Parts: sequence; structure tokens; C-alpha cells
Amino acid sequence: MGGLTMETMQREPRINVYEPHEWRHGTVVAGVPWKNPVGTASGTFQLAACRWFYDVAQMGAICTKGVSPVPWEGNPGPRTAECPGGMVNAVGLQNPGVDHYLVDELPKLKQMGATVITNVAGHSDDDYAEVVAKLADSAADMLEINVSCPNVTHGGMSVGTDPVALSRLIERLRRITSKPMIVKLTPNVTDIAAIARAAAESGADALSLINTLVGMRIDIRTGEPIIANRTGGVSGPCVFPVALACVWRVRQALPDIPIIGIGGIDSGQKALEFLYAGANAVEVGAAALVDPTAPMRVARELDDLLDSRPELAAKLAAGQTWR
Amino acid sequence: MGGLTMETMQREPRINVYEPHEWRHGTVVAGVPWKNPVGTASGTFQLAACRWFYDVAQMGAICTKGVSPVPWEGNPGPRTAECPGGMVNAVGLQNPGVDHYLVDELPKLKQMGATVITNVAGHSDDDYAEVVAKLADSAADMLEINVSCPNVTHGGMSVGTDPVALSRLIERLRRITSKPMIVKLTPNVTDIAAIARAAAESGADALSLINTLVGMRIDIRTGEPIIANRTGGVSGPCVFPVALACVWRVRQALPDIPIIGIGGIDSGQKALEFLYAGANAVEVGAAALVDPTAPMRVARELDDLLDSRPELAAKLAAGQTWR
Amino acid sequence: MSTATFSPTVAQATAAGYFPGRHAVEVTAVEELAPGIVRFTFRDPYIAAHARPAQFVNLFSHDPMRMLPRPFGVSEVDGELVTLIFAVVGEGTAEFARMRAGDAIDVLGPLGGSFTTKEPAHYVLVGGGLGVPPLIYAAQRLSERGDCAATAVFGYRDARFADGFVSRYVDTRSIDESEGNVITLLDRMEGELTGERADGLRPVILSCGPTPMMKAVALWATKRGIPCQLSMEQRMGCGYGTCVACVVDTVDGRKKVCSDGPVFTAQQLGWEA
Amino acid sequence: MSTATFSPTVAQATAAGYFPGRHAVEVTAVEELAPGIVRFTFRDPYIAAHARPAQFVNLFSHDPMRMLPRPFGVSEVDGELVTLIFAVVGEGTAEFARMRAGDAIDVLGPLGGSFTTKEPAHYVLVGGGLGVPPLIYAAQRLSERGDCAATAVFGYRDARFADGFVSRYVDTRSIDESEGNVITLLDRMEGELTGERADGLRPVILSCGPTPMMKAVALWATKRGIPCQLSMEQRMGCGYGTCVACVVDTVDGRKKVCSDGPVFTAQQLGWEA
Ligand SMILES: Cc1cc2nc3c(=O)[nH]c(=O)nc-3n(C[C@H](O)[C@H](O)[C@H](O)COP(=O)(O)OP(=O)(O)OC[C@H]3O[C@@H](n4cnc5c(N)ncnc54)[C@H](O)[C@@H]3O)c2cc1C
Ligand SMILES: Cc1cc2nc3c(=O)[nH]c(=O)nc-3n(C[C@H](O)[C@H](O)[C@H](O)COP(=O)(O)OP(=O)(O)OC[C@H]3O[C@@H](n4cnc5c(N)ncnc54)[C@H](O)[C@@H]3O)c2cc1C
Ligand SMILES: Cc1cc2nc3c(=O)[nH]c(=O)nc-3n(C[C@H](O)[C@H](O)[C@H](O)COP(=O)(O)O)c2cc1C
Ligand SMILES: Cc1cc2nc3c(=O)[nH]c(=O)nc-3n(C[C@H](O)[C@H](O)[C@H](O)COP(=O)(O)O)c2cc1C
Ligand code: FES
Ligand code: FES
Repeated sequence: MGGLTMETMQREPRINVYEPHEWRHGTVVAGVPWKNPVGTASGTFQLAACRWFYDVAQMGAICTKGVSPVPWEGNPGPRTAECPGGMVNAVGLQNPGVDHYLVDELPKLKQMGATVITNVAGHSDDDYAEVVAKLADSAADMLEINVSCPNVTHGGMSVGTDPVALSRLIERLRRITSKPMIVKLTPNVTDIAAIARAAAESGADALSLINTLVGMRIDIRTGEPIIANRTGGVSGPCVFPVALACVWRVRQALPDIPIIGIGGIDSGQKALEFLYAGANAVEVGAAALVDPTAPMRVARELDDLLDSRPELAAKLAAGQTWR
Repeated sequence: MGGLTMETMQREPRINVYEPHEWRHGTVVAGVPWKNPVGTASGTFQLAACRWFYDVAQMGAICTKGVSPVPWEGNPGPRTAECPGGMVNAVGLQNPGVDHYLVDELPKLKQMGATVITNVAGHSDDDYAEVVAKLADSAADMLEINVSCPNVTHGGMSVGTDPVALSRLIERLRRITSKPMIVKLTPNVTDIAAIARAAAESGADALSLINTLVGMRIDIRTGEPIIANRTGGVSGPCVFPVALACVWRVRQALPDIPIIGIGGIDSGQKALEFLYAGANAVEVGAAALVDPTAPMRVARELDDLLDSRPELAAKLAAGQTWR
Repeated sequence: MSTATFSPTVAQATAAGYFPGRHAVEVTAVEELAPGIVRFTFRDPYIAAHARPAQFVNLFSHDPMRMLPRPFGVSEVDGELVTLIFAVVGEGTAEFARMRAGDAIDVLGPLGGSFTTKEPAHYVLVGGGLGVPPLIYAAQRLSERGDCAATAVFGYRDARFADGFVSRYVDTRSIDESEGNVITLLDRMEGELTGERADGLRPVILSCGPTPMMKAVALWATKRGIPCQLSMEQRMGCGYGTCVACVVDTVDGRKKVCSDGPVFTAQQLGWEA
Repeated sequence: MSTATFSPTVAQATAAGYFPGRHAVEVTAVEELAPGIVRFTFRDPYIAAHARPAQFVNLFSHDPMRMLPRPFGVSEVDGELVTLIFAVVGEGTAEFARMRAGDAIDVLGPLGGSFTTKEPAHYVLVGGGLGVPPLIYAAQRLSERGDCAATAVFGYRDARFADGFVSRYVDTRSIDESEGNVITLLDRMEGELTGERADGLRPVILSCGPTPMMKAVALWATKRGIPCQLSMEQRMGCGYGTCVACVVDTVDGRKKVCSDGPVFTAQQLGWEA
């Protein structure tokens, strides 16, 4: 690379994400209206950090970090490594617990006018049930059940890779809450459509996918893994084609369930590919880590792109999908 | 200040792959000596194309395109699309068939002094058996059974994702040939270690991984998939961390079986990460498509890197692995 | 990139008896011929010396996220300079269009086969849109020979961006969408093409353009017994024949555009009237 | 790149009441201080005006394959110019080291918290290797005040690349590996540090360097009742507190280096004698 000078960069027009904007293309996901089809992805948004960079309430939805019944410490550091066009993380769901969330981040977000998706973590069915029960009559607009984290030993991906365990969990949670419940799927499975079907049939109102792909990096100076947990989850642009195919396959298998597409989105164009694959909306993850306003920029770019696609825009506005 | 050191860094020294080279760090994979631990990956090497670019016999091994009992037409075009840091392909194993291979590419490669791995494709157990029978007393040094192609409807990945079907196939092939038999695994499974174990226990002499990850791209001008087959297989640098974790997990589960690491390798450093993860050798795929001499450059870079790692080099020379 | 305009890779490869791999060259000119249509010139003595009409060159992005090659037909050669003409359609071509003289770019080529122009004939170069660049080069090379005639028959959407270049070499007829397409022109030229010529040369059509256009040209030609060679396009993985990504369906099965083609006859494609 | 040296993003963000996001700035100087050690300066009025000692800046590669930020402590500020000093350890730092005045680079910052230097004290800046840059900046800022004293105590592997910069601001003692390490120096200075000073200022240690060194410094300090603040490092995903990747273990659990730190007290880290 190298040759990128200021002159070159200035020629590429950039959206001013700080300018007030009237959203032209909203959508409805599982009955919940979104200002636009772009949300933040869990684990890459914290209000205390992101609010300094842009008006977070302007996002289609804010999906917050996974919350557990009690505070979790997560994995020891280092927790991240770079990979070509992406990153590996093994945070292990460190969070201050649902009680703190209910008195701190959630009320603040609602106060600001955000549409909030609360991501739910657990090490066991009881954990998930406890968190969901506490959220059942909270101000959260939607719940996203994370059964797909590759960085915890119990719960997380071990549930999301087993349709039987997943059905049992989702049926139980369904009885606890009538809030729109999204089940977040892992791509680390042989047949994602089978897992999706299990979730849908046990009461999920929507699906979100993908969570991270299992991956790792090794430090060639030491011969040892860079991340203390050794393996972690890969995200960022590098996972984009895999995520897109997952959405495509789940949409082919389940024509009706709302789907939130996640994975490698860093532009309005990539968001649009997800919508054409059959997603109702998208979430932006790793891109926000390296460019804090990326979620807003993606939303604005998509709003512009939808202007020239009235048929797709109309479907989204009606809570429908392209395919 | 700003003197010699900086200038040196600016020059980014490149290896002259055309210079005759005395390999210092060979290895032995399942009893077969390799001049160096770097091979070409199946489907990205054709003698008729690559021989014009470098002395292909200098590679650790040449793994040829999957051969089937009869010529296969593969999928209609377009068969490829770009993705961030990689590519998606859905060739669908087009090849002129094993008989042609036996009178054309194989004898030419052996004549040139190459160590040859013949990649075997099939739509059914009978197909695989027929090809392996024909190769059983050929000049091929090793066979690589491709049970992991995502781009064919029958055979390919449908076998490589099912330990029972895989065991049945490998046991049958084992009875047909005593040639070193590598089983090539797909990453598109919930538990790659379980598949690896099934292969090892049914008679595989070695494992190679990974084949491509299922992925796709959509053309936002039309809203339709770019590839005629719609989904395809992702390869290139973007899959590197996923491939590395697969090798790591299989090595943790199976301490003894030889493993060939594949996925996103485009430098000696990346090859080295695979060796530290527990691979005995590696294969270079997509990198060769965009830089025809890449496999040779990787081999030369690795040869240099191993100079300063005598312990690892000694293990490789003895057919052992780092972990 | 003022002095080392020729990558050492090429010298090393050719000295060892190999075809040059991917190597860096110097961009010498980037001009916009019409909105979104760019004429791009780089210095590459090897490609300049070896390229034949319909052969192409892979350009590579500086951005490794854009890994795959961008193939472009050679459009003109002048000494050590190789010229391409392309439309800005996506991220890669947009990046190349932003380049300036003195920038470096990685290339691989020349790749693929060429038009068959051994026999003396009246070569009719039927091009549409961004299919014209290889025909300009065919015109350039044919104009250097004394044993053939050549006529360019180009169809454009609007701006006739290539006429100025091709008409330096051969007699040129062109048309834009407001008037019709190349078939309109061919129909007008029917007598001229099928009638006996003073020089006794028989017509041979060399064509490149959008697939529907080429199909129409092939049917028009074969109906009149005129041999027709067509230069095809397909998305490529390698461009040098190793990945089998770039197939086109022929009567003999799926063939690689990059190394079996890019030129196929109307008969091979089954596009016969 | 002579006029627009300040990305419009910053103006837009601050006008709207937000912290500037990732934005492009102009590199103004890249010098090699010692083999593989680079002093890197860019123009950024915002960061220059706001950065406090121990705060850091994320630099971003031009190569999108290298997505993650590279965090570096601010080393000096001069008007609108911000200076970093870093070692070339991998691909990102190698790329930055190849840059030249006039190049553009994306940055995010200033990030993180700073040393606590409110109270008048004798600040002893104990740095090791590439931990010295933030301490140079601490020296610069402390030297502007009339109410404190400051002494730099730097340990190097070999070349004493930072002494020339820090000694412009404060009294400087340094050592290299042939003689010992910062603990050797601290031992020698014990009387000076723990004894009563004419100005009555009590010592406070601000330290940055390799973890084993900082641990030794913390134990040395706490043993003598000297308050000790340590600026920590960890691999980062975002650098602004949103991803929880950059943790360090403290007595109150795992804390984020980027936003809870990078400065922690010896007590917080449990590094007490
Ligand atoms: C043999 C051959 C010769 C060609 N000659 C010319 C020419 O002279 N002038 C010209 O304007 N165009 C030509 N093309 C088409 C040209 O290759 C594409 O327009 C170009 O690759 C688009 O790149 P992009 O990055 O702007 O598009 P993007 O859509 O961003 O590219 C993404 C990927 O798709 C591939 N791709 C996209 N469109 C095409 C296409 N139509 N054909 C093949 N690959 C495509 C790109 O190469 C890249 O790998 C030729 C194609 C082939 C196969
Ligand atoms: C708060 C803070 C301040 C720092 N200040 C300085 C400084 O003033 N001078 C200096 O020389 N170095 C400093 N570092 C270390 C510096 O960030 C790394 O040396 C640099 O990121 C390496 O980048 P690379 O691309 O050359 O290495 P690569 O190994 O190629 O980088 C790969 C990835 O690992 C990360 N990484 C590698 N090493 C480190 C490390 N030691 N710490 C954190 N991330 C790492 C990179 O940021 C990148 O994301 C600081 C680190 C932190 C956390
Ligand atoms: C640092 C980090 C932390 C994450 N934490 C969570 C989490 O708590 N819950 C969850 O469901 N997903 C979590 N994810 C996954 C993301 O929400 C998202 O599914 C994934 O990163 C793919 O999207 P991306 O490529 O846009 O990052 C995390 C991802 C990252 C990078
Ligand atoms: C165009 C293409 C064709 C391939 N064909 C085959 C094949 O015939 N048999 C096979 O086992 N793998 C095939 N593969 C998979 C590669 O051998 C390799 O496993 C995969 O691409 C990952 O490595 P890479 O990232 O280095 O490309 C093919 C890959 C590509 C890109
Ligand atoms: S593009 Fe690879 S064979 Fe043609
Ligand atoms: S690096 Fe993301 S929270 Fe610190």
C-alpha cells in the first residue's frame, strides 16, 4: 500500500454522520419498528463508550453486550488478535450482570430514545431463564438469546450447536416472556438451517446470524497462541461471505421468520447484500471497533442505496423481505 | 537518522524464486519424503498452466485437481466471486477424468521429479473406489480423498460431514490401496475433531484441512447471487484463522496423525503458524491464483524461517510435529 | 517509481526460462475518454513485445481485500507502453481510474489466446461497448500487414470513445444507441461485406462485446457463411488456466475463457444460424 | 496535502458536540532514532490540544487486511504536532516506519485516562524500553508547571534513544542493559528519593515499561511507601472502551486497559510489597 495520500482519500466522498438526518427507509422486525434496518451488534457496543461518538439513538436498534445473571469476569487477557481482514476475540462475555444493566445502560438508552435489543448470556438453562425473567417486563424492546458464543465453556455455543438442547431452552424462555425474542445462531455447525428450524419451532420470533467463527492466531516468535484462551471467535469483513451464505440458507429453509444479518458489514453495500439474501435488518459489529461511527455510516449509506430500490424499501417498510 | 536501516525496510526484499535453491528443511509426511513442507493445494494447480511460471518439481508436493472416474463438466459459470481478503468458487470439480490424468498429468509430473498427491473426487462411494483402484498402482506418491467439496450435490461435503458415511468410505478405500491416503476435511462441521477421528480410525494415513468454507456474494445491481451455483466455497487469506484453529483442534484431539494444514497461506510466516499449530506440512491454494509463483515463494520463505528454528526443523525432518 | 520501471521479476523469470509472474510496472498515463471510461497506459517491455490481439492482462488492486485479478484486453501497444481501455464498473476499476502517472501497479500477462488472423482476409472488427479495446489492438496489428484489409464496426451506448483510436489504423464505421446497434451497421454494409472485393479478400468477423450482441453477430455472420471469431468474457480466478473458474459452454463442453479462449468460433459456441 | 491538514470529520464531530471519530491526518516527520526505533509526528490540532500524559492514539494501517488499531502513547506535543515514538515490531509498525512527510494516516484519539498529577510532588518517571514515550510527555507537561519537580529514570536495552528528548524537560538518569536496569538506578537514587527535599515535595512514581519491570518498580516503590502509578499495555480491539478486549487483572477484577486505564496504581494491580 503506502501510496495513499490525503489527496486520494479526499476524493472518496464520505457521509457526514453528524448531520441531522430524516430516515427514509425504516423497517419492522418481529413487530418492533426500527428507524432504519441497521443495528449495532452485541459486544461491540457499550453506551458509556459509544455515546461520545454519535447519536446512538439514531440507530435502527442498539443491541447491547450479553448480560448474565451475575457479573462475569470473562477470560484472561490477551483477548484479541488480528487476522487478515478481521479479528479474533475471546472476551468470554465479561459483563456487570443483568441487575446493573437494568439500572444503568438500559434506562439510559431508553431515555435517549433508542430501540434496544438486550443480548442474553448464560452458562446454563437456569442462567438464561433468570436473565430473561428479569428482563421480561423491562423497557427492552427485544431480547437476543446468545446461544452461539464460542468463548465460554458452558452455555453459549454448546447450546447453539445442538437442536435438542436449543429447543428445550427456547421453549422454556418462551414461557417466561412475551417480548420479541431473537435467537442468535452460530455458523460453527454442519447444518445451520436445522438449528434455525429448531429455534423457530420452539418459539423464537426472529433469528440473528452469525455469531463469530472459531479461529485463532499463533505468535511465530513464541510458537504459542496469541489469545490466552487459545482459540476465539473471528469477525470482521473476512467473515462476510460466510455470514451471507448462512442467511441465504436459513432464508431458503424458513421463508417467514424475521432474520437479522450479521457478519463483516462495514458499508451500506454489504448491508444491502444481506437484505437481498433475505435478511430483514442487519447489525454492525467489528467495524465499529476500528471506526466508532461505522454503524451510523452504514445506516446512512443504506438509506441512500434504498432510494433507488423502492421495491425492496417498500418490503422492508412493511416488515417483509426480498426473498 | 533515517539512514540505512530505514532504506533497507523500504526495499521489502523479495525472494528470487527462479534462483536454484538447495532445500535445507525437508520433511516426511506419512512416510513420503517432501523436499520442503510446502505443497500446492488441489484445484489451484494444473501442470499445463503452472509449469510456465516456475519449476513445479521443487515444491514439497504437488497436489493435483480432484479426479473422478469419468470426465466431469462441473457447474455452469460464473463460478467465482471476490470477497474481502479472499474468493468464493463453485467450480464443481470439473476435470477430464482419472484415465486422462493417468496418461497425461501424472506421468509428466513424475517425469519432472515431482512428489505427487492425487486428489480424488466422487459422487458416490463407488466413484471414489473406482478412482482409487485405478490409482492404486500408479506413480502417485499419495492420495488425497476429497470428502469436503461444498460445490457438488452428492459426495464431497455430504460424506465429509457425516462420521458414519466417512468411516464406511475410508474403510472401503483402505482395502483397495496401500498408498499413503490423506483424507481432506471440511471446516463446515460442528465438530471437526470427531470427523478427523472417524477418518483416522477407518484407516487414513494423514489428514489435510481445510477445504473451503461455504460462502456467497450477491450482486447489488441485480439482487441475485454472483455465482451461478449461488453458494460456493470461500478460500484465501480470510479463512486463515479458521483453518489454523481447525488444525489446532484436530492436533489436540489426535496427537499422532500427520496433518497437512491448508487455508489462506500466502507467506512463510503463515505456513509457520500452521506448523506451530501442529501441522506436518502445508498446501498453498488461492494465493497461487493471484500470484502464480506464490507456492514456491512460501516454500522459500519458510526454508529461511526454519533456519532460526532448529528444534522445529529437526522435528519436521524426522516426520514429527511441534505439538 | 521513477527509475525502476521494470520489475526485476520479469528479468529473473525470463532469464530462467519462465513466463513472468505477477510483477510491478509503472503507470504512465490515465485519461478519461468519456464519463467513466478510462484509457490506462503502463510501461512493460515484456507485455508490449509479446501481446497479440484478444490477449489480456490481469491488473491487481493495491488493496489486498480485493484479491482477484481484473482482466482487460490489450488495446494498443506503443514501444514499451501497453494501453488498456476500461469502464469504471466497480471498486477495482474505480481504484485504477484514480491512479496517476508514476504510480506502480501489479500486472500479469499477456494471457489467453488471440484471434486467428494468419490467413489474408478482410477482417471485420465488430465491437460493442467495452468490447472494443481488443479490436483496436487487432486493427493496429492488422494495419501493419500488407496482406489483409480491415474495417472496424463499432457500436456504442453514447460517447464514441474509441473511434479516434481505431480510425488511425483502419476504416471505421460506428453507431450509437440513438441510431441502432452493430447489427444495424452490418445490415447496411451487407453488400460491401459479402460482395466480391477488388483485392479478392473474403470477410472474417472478429467480435467482442456484450454476449447478446456477440450472439446476434455470430448468427448474422454464420447465416451469410462468414467465419466469425468471438472474444468472450467470464469472471476469473487466475486468468492463466489453473483454476477452471472462467468457463463458457461450448459444443465440446465447458471451456476456460482464459486459456482455451478468450476467442471461440461461432461454431464452437453453437451460435450458428 | 498542504492545505487540508485537518480532517473534516473532526470539525463535523466537534461542531455536533461529539468526540472525533477515526480521521485522517498528515504525517509531518518520520525519523529513525536508533535501529528499529522511530519518532513519528503528525499534525492534529485536536489531539494536540487535548492529549494528557499516558493517553494514547490509535494509528490505523492503510492495508485493510490489518484492521485492528495500533495504540501508541503520546510522546510530545508541539503546537498542532503530535509525536509518538515506537519500535518496529510487526507489520503495522513497519508500515508506519516507511511513511514519509506528506502521507496521510488515520488516527483515533486521544484515548484512555492519564497519570494523576494534580497534587504537587516530585514525580519520578520510571520508564523501560518502549515504555518511555508517555513519560517524555509527562516530563514535558510537568516541566510547564511551577509546583512540582520531576526526574526521568530510564532503562534501555542499548541505544538511549529518548534521553535527548526527555532531558530537555527534566533532570534525566538513564542506564542500559550493560550496566543494569531501572531498579539499579532507583537503588542508587534511594536516598535522594526518600529523603526530605528542600522544596518539601514527596516522591510519586509514574512508570511505564515491560510488565516485569513495572512489577519490580511497584514493589520497590510500595516497600518504601512511595505512591506508584503504572501505565499498562494490552492487545486492543477498539481502544475506546467498547469491546472489553484489553483487560488486565486488578484486585477489583478484570479492568479495561484502554478506558479504566491505562494507568493503574500499584494497589489496584495488587503489586504491593
Ligand atoms: C478476457 C477479459 C477481457 C476484458 N477486457 C475488458 C476491457 O478491455 N475493458 C473493460 O472495460 N472491461 C474488460 N473486461 C471486464 C473487466 O474485467 C471488468 O469490468 C472488471 O474486472 C471489473 O472490475 P471491478 O473491480 O471494477 O468490478 P467489481 O465488480 O468490483 O469486481 C469484483 C470481481 O468481479 C470481477 N468482475 C466484475 N465484472 C466482471 C466482468 N464483466 N468480467 C470479468 N470479471 C468481472 C472482477 O474482476 C473482480 O474479480 C474484460 C473481462 C475479461 C474476462
Ligand atoms: C496503551 C498502549 C500504548 C502503547 N504505546 C507504545 C509506544 O509508545 N511505543 C511503542 O513502541 N509501543 C507502544 N505500544 C505497543 C504497540 O501498540 C505495539 O507495539 C504495536 O501495536 C505493534 O503493532 P505491529 O503491527 O507492528 O505488530 P503486529 O504484531 O503485526 O500487530 C498485530 C496486532 O497485535 C497488536 N499488538 C502487537 N503487539 C502489541 C503490544 N505490545 N501491545 C498492544 N498490542 C499489540 C497490534 O496492535 C495489532 O493489533 C503501546 C501499547 C498500548 C496498549
Ligand atoms: C469483541 C466482541 C465481543 C462480542 N460479544 C458478543 C456478545 O456478548 N454476545 C453476542 O451475541 N455476540 C457477541 N459478539 C459477536 C458479534 O455480535 C457479531 O455476531 C460478530 O462479531 C459478527 O459480526 P461482525 O463481523 O460485524 O463483527 C462479539 C463480537 C466481538 C468482536
Ligand atoms: C478454484 C478452486 C478449486 C478447488 N478445487 C479443489 C479440488 O478439486 N479438490 C479439493 O480437495 N480442494 C479444492 N479446492 C480447495 C483448496 O484445495 C483449499 O483446500 C482451499 O482453497 C483452502 O486453501 P486456500 O485458502 O489456500 O485456497 C479448490 C479451491 C479453489 C480456490
Ligand atoms: S480464470 Fe482460472 S482457469 Fe481461467
Ligand atoms: S480495547 Fe476495546 S475495550 Fe479496550
